[in-house]
Amino acid sequence: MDNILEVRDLVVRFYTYEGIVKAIEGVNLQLREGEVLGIIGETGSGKSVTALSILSLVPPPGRVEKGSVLFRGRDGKFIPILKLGRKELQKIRGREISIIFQEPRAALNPLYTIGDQVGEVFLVHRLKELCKDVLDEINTELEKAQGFKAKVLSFERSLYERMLRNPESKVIKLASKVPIVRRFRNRLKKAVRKHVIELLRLMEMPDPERIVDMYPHELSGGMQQRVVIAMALACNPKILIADEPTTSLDVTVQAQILDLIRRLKGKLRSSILYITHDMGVIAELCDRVAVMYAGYICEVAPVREVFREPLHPYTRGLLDSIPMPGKELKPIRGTVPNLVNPPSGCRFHPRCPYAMDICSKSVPKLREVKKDHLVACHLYDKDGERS
Amino acid sequence: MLQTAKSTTLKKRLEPTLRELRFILSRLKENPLSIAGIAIISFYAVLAALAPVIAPPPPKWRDPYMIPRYGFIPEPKPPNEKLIFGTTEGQYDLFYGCIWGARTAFRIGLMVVLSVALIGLVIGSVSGYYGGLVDEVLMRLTDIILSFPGLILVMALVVALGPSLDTVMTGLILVGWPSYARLMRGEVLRVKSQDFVEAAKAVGCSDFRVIFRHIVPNAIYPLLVMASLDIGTIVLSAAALSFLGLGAPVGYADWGQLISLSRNWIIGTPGQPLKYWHTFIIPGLFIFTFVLGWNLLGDALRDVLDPMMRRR
Amino acid sequence: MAASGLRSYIIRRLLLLVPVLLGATLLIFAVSQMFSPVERASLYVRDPKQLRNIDEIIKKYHLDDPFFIQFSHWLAEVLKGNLGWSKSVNMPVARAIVEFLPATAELVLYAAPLTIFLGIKMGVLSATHRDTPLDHATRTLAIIGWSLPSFWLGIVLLAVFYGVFGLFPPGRLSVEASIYVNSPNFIRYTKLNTIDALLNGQFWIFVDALKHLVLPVATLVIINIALLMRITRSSMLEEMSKLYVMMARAKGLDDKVVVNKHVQRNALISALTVSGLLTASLLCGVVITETVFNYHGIGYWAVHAAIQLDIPAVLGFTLFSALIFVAANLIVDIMYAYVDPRIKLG
Amino acid sequence: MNALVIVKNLKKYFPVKGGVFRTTIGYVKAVDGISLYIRRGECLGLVGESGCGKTTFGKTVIRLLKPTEGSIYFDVPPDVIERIEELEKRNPKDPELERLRKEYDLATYKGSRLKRLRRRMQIVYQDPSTSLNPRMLVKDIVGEPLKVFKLVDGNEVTERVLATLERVGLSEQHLYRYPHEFSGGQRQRIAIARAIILQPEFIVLDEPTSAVDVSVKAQLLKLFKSLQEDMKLTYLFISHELNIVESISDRVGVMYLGRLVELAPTRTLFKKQLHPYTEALFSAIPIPDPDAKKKRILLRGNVPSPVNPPSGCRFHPRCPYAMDICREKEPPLEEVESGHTVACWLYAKR
Repeated sequence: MDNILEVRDLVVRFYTYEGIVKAIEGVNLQLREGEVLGIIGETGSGKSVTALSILSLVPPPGRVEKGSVLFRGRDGKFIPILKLGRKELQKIRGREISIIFQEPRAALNPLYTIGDQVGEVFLVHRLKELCKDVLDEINTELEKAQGFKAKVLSFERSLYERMLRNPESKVIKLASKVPIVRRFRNRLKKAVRKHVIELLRLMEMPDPERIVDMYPHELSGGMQQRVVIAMALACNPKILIADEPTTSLDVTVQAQILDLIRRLKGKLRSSILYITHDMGVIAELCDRVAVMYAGYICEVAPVREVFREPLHPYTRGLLDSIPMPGKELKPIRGTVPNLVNPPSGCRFHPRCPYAMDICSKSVPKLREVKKDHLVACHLYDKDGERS
Repeated sequence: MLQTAKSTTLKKRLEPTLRELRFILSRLKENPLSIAGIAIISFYAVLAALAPVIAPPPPKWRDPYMIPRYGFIPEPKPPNEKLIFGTTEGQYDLFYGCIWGARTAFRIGLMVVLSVALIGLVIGSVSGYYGGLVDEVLMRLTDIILSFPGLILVMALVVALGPSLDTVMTGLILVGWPSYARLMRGEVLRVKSQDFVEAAKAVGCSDFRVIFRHIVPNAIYPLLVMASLDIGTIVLSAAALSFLGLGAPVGYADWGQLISLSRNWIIGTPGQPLKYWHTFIIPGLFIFTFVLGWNLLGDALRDVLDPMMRRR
Repeated sequence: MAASGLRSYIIRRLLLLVPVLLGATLLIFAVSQMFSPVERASLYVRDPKQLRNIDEIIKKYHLDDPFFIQFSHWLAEVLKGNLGWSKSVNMPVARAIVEFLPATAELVLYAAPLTIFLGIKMGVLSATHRDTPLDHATRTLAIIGWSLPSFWLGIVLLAVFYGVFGLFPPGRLSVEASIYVNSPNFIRYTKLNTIDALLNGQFWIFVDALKHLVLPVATLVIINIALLMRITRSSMLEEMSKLYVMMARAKGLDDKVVVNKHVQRNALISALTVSGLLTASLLCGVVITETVFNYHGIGYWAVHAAIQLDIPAVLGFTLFSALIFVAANLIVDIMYAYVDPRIKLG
Repeated sequence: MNALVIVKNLKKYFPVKGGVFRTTIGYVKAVDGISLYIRRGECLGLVGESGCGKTTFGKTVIRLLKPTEGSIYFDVPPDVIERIEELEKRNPKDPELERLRKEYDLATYKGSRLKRLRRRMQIVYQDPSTSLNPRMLVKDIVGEPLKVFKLVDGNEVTERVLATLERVGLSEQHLYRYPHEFSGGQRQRIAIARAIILQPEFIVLDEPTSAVDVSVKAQLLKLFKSLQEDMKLTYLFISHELNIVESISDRVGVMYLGRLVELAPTRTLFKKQLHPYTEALFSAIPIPDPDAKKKRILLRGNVPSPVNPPSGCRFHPRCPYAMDICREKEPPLEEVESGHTVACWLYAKR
């Protein structure tokens, strides 16, 4: 399988009053076509920051210091996302790569209706298709129309043709502001609305015709998250990044959303980068797993291997921390380090039961120790390779 | 032995507080505007403290706040070697007035702000914590006072009480406390809903302890920021009333009053349009920089205290 | 459900006005109680001739009776539109308000939109260019504008632009213009000089009136702009840090659209809620500015009344300004309820 | 049966204000008639989704909230309980019953009696970043209960605080620090220290592991277990994390919309859920094992509003097995197997 996304040597730091938070230190990650890659990690592991970096959305005071994010476009060429200009980036965001967040309520603008907010995606990325649809509609109407009505229709047609040629056109912008003339947009609005309703229906929302006109606060958390997913999937993106989309939801609602994501994945054939701290969700949904700790990736492997043969001591500790009947609970000692002054060498060494001298001195590299199974730990260093 | 044990405990106890203060200071130091603010305020503090040395009142002068005058003709005299700021209308010594005016400004600003902040703190806390009828009555009272544009109500009060500096201060206090009470009430409500307040009740704390040990320390920062930003505004209001002739009596060392004296001399003589510039430019600069100093400090304080609250 | 929620919100808001207005009048009346019955008598008369029989007035309006009986009589008079006699201008207070209001209205007509427009614009610019020189410059200017004593600013502007350059004179109109305006050839439709001048086709009067307006309007704008700018900036910054903004960018929206559509609408709602404050601060500013520029509006009248201890005028003006302020806040609240869909549930 | 806590028909309603005059237009029935008992030394788990009233129940039991109705008996001799039950059956207005309730029923307590109660029952909250006063030092936070009850003097406070901190895995160096200087897990330990310093008998643990990281959850869980053994504590463990509840509780109750729908010993319940809601809830939890393929029951719709709960069985609009009677009558909570009680018409004797 081919990689559709590659993250290379990513370094992200946050310049806060407390000091420089070294959130991500050299992350390498490959997302393959059609797979679900899970990223698991605790607070401060850098999993969310990784997600945001992929879309070049790291908020200030954060800065991407180093590294690149390569996305394989429709023509098969890799596009360096972090080097793109504003306009090119906008063409990727929401169309090729989408993201959904943990708090659906906060991710929706309280002042616009669901229809407005979902429709925006169509207007930004699929304006041309919409224009064509509207033009077809106008042309059929024109055949029957006469007199004044025909004039209005042909005027509208000229506007839509212009919009099709150049969506940024000044004439269109002006016409959208002039009263009465502005009404030509109603057709576009109607077309968008139709698409939004269709999309909401795909999200298995009850009564989409009513929901389009509702405001976010009128919906429950689960419904809000469906709206956010709808926005993300509106353009059938190649990659969906899901940043803990069910964490703020109740378990029964979480089950509904997970089920929805699983089924949509089959339908839309997107690759999914699924970020969570819940081992259960990973087990249910993912093909491969990357385990992150304090800004590093410590292990990447197919999901079964992570659960059956975890190699990194942290992964093992994580699995042993899950209470299971008939199994002794073995928590990891200590706490997650402060990323302003992270431990030297392997950042896990102060909590690691197998820590050696070298662990506090040098950062272990992520290497393939078995087929398709990568780990960053000095326990698996081959002799002579220590640096 | 016991003594040293106690002192080390005290040291340990104060350590985190000091660390916090150092953090605030270091943040303030990063911001050039706040340094400017602190410098201006310190400058005026020195000026006010040393007023009797810098501008000694004439011997046997009864009230040092009354500006000595050199004659009675109305036309102001320009700055000269003896009177470095010159005189204003009625030959009042402008330099003396400006120096002693710093004392007046500090007195008005600090007295009024401390009073309104204290009243607002108590009323806001009680109102927010107990809620119910007490809250309803107190908040309607603030509604009533806040339904007037502040300065205009103060003006009416001053007219009713008889114009003087004291009534100006009384008026500013009577009109000023409701905004503090409102702010404090809102903060108390916010803090009250947090678990640690309930946890305090769960371990058996009394209402008094809950309010003053748990709620107020967590609710007071916005009040402090508002107070520091308000000192300048209050000095401006008092100066405006003095300017309108409703504050300090003529001849009193008050900056607003000094500007009021210059009103007939704004336009100079033909050919010399700015002949009497010193009468309004000098006291005006005093007010302006004084207020600017407090506003800079207040602004910086808000920026510093804000991320600190977010940090938790 | 939503509509009925909005209606009950507005009804509730209107009902809340009753105790507030009652309290405000009570407060004003309590202030008046600091004067002797003889002084207070002028609160009730419509004509100074009545003051010759002061005892009669004291008796008629129960000025020696207990507080609340007096209050009810006074309130009845106020509701009838009788606010007493203003000795400083020799006319009833109510008429004085009507006489002086147009001048002030004209001042506010120019100052308010300018303040709002520039304040919001500067706030938005400052927020979108956070921590750039532009931001620092706007913020510094705002702090300076906010620290300037309005009366002093007025004086300095007057000394420079009128004294040195002879450009913008104080007052409301020049002598010639004033004569023409008061002549029968000139129909005073609105009593706002600039508008009436245009309606009468007298362009020179328009220019004349405008010249007189420049400095007071500039003073009001400079003093008040800081408030709005700061509020707009901070609410913009707060909104910009919210998740829905990141979501909008993640959807592929242009940063400009994100700011103009998503952020600004939310931020302006918070700015809207404080525009009530702006009304208050304009009203206070008018008092000082009109005095400095010798501009005969309602604030000028109030200050001169205050100096002459013209009690009915001061109290009448205070009550009037409270009414304006309360009404402004009411309008703001209702607009807020219309703009923000969330409030309808409350 | 040696019950430490007995709750009878407990109700807690919160008024909903609305309309023009902000009058009460309804009630959120957060807890709507719950009866259960907690044995001395056991851990009773309470699970349910957000808004089901489990936290309100916990807070009402230790009287941080005043119940709208019902009784709470804490450490009452069995003969007194018997007497009360007898009187209740015979004549609910008996003066003796009233006297006994005043004496023993926590629901009637006020003022100083309530304060004395605080020494014996404590609570640990979900989010330690809000349950610790950010302006107090750790020593003062943990030592506050001692000061409030004036149990020991100055120096001894420090000693007791230190001993307690060490018991929960912190040390002397943490005494003079502010909460924000700690990680989530450490903060929760501070909160636990505050709860146990008065050596209470009963602790409500209100989702104490929900806000911390996976690796820390396990640490806390171990701590809770060892504290329970050492101090002979009785727990009410409220959580929505089933695997956590499973590992610590002796018995587990399931709540839905203010009602208890099922209660059984942990083993029994995790092997076999009787109530359709419990079944769906348990099936919704993702299992951390990629090979564990299981049947998932997806519920329709959302939890209804507790202001207007559905008639009859509150679960019926979402229940896959709903019958006519479910819409009409509320099912009673009945014991269907030994120790396994359930409120569902599928099992009730009609």
